[in-house]
Amino acid sequence: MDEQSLKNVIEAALLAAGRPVGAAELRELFDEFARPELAEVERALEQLAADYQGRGIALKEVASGWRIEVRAEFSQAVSRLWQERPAKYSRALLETLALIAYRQPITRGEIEDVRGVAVNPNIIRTVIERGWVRVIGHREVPGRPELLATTREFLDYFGLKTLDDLPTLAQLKDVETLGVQLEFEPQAAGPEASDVQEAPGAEPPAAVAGD
Amino acid sequence: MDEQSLKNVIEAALLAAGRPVGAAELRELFDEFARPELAEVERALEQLAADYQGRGIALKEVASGWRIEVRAEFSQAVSRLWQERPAKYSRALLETLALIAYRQPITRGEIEDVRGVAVNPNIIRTVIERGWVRVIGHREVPGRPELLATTREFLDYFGLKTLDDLPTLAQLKDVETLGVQLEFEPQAAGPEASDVQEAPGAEPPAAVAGD
Amino acid sequence: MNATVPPAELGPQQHEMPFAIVDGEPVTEPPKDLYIPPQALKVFLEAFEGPLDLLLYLIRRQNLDVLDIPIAEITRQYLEYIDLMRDLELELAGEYLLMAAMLAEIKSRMLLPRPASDGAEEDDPRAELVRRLQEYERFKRAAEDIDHLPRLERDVFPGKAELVERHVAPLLPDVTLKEMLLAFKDVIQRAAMFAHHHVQRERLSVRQRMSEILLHLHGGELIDFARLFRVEEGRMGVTVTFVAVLELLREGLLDIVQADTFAPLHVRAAAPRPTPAANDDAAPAAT
Repeated sequence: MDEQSLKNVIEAALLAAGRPVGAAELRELFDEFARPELAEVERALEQLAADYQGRGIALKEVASGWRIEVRAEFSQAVSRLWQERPAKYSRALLETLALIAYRQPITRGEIEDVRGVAVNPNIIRTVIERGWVRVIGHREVPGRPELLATTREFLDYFGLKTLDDLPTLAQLKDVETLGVQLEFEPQAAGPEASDVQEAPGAEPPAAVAGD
Repeated sequence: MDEQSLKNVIEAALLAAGRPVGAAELRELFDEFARPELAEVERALEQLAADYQGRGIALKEVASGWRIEVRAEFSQAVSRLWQERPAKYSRALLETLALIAYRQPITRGEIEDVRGVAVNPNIIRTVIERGWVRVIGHREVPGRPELLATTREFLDYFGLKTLDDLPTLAQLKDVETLGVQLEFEPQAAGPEASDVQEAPGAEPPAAVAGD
Repeated sequence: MNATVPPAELGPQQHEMPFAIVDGEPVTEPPKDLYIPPQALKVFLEAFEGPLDLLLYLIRRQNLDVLDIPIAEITRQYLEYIDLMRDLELELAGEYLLMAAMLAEIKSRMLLPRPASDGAEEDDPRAELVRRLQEYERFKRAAEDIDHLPRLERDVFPGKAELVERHVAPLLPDVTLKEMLLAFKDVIQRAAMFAHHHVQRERLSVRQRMSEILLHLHGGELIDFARLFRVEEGRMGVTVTFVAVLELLREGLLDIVQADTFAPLHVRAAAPRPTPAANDDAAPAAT
């Protein structure tokens, strides 16, 4: 058996196995009349490892044999194959975010007053980490609670130029019909879309804000 | 991104995924600022396929995308890695599957009409559990029977890109010519002809009785 | 297989019996006295996928064409197999008996003399059977074809490489503006804030400007009051800023400082007020 065929069988077997395979077991894959020596198998493995230099994969010897791995430098990109669809944000988060947008600057206590329930600190942390909300000061009352306000990123994400593009409370009463109309709007040209004024409830651009 | 890195990420991803991956999904693996065009991904796939010439593996496109598989000439050696024989499927299951594949969407009753026997519910369950078949609706007739269709996994499993890649279904002969005595099958000319002659359509092939 | 004396109950049909492969070779010429073990026969008969399959076998075995079935002969052979299945106590699907009845009916119709006048138009009584046989045979072939396709697990082995380190950065949920607005509408309705019509008239740009000014003052330094205004924003912008400053003052978030009469006005974030020593009191009282 020539070297190339030997390497080919070994490569095919290591990739198909889905587990590490030892040199002796690799040798057993060949028909008796064509079975290579163990040393030949080992030499082929070395050559295969050399072939994989500068490639997306690498040949590595672990306790139970040889296996082909994704090179560490590519694992970040490859990991995206398993990126899960995210869970939806809770109702509580959306209400909190809306209150910060409409009533800013606002403290957590004031949000709680309107919502009638305690605001989970995780919610505030989530919207801050997302870049939509930030602390812009403290209210000078006992406890100096943080004052929360929306950010430029918040406006960008929702395709708004200014907070004035949000519907007024009066318009909000008809938000269902508002939304129906909006779904027929042509997709806004870009994040800075100038027609946002006409469409105060425009759907945000599909793209996820950079993280 | 240079061509080699592009190929490397694609190779690593296809080998890590454990399932076929489409060109669009491969493209999404790259950071936004370094994301290649779809055409570049496709070119890289072509190059990868060319790189694999004369190697132990091959790049193949199936219904849900691209996968790297062992070249047919090495599959026998590689199959020695596993002790168990692969599952065999009964004729009843294969005939049912063929009817669903060629006649979809189809109800169980329609399958029974063609096969002339009741379909064992286990067969339907098996093909659904294997992910080859799914219920895509109901026929609006009394009883609202389920409409069955094949999935992309079915095509993937059998190495097909689309349903059009299924072997051509034999032509129906004209019933008008009824009464015309034909000595032999006209289609007995193909490469499979020899088996047919020995046991003309007689299944099980083991049983050919003389008169 | 050993040749022995045939059991009496199988005697009459014996020359018809097919049997299984022996040492990989199909046996086509059975010696007259060859004994077929009932198990082998059973396996053979059980292998039929129903009456159409059995009929196709009978037709093919004699190299006959589906389009020209000698119906009397085929019916006779079919019934013999049915009897055999019964004798072997095979589970006989009702479809086999249905087919027997159909064959008998076709046979009787073919025996009847056809009227000379409209004979040309009359369908061959076998037509429906032929159609079904052909249709079934197509899919029987298709099933074999599918079985021959190279398939995963048996013929095709996909390549897999180990991904040692998986970093899964979770994607963040998307939110539509509409979702947020609906949530806001609910919370406002719950809080019965629609009643306050001054809220309805409130310009959100004032709120936004309030946030911007506060952010500007976040460092704590004094800022020239005039620098809060931008001429290029026009009268509307200036008004918004002015209302925002007044609102910040009203809410106690901003101090205006003037060192002297007619000296420039300065603004700064409200200074911390003296708080009670016991900070515990500052916590909102829970009830």
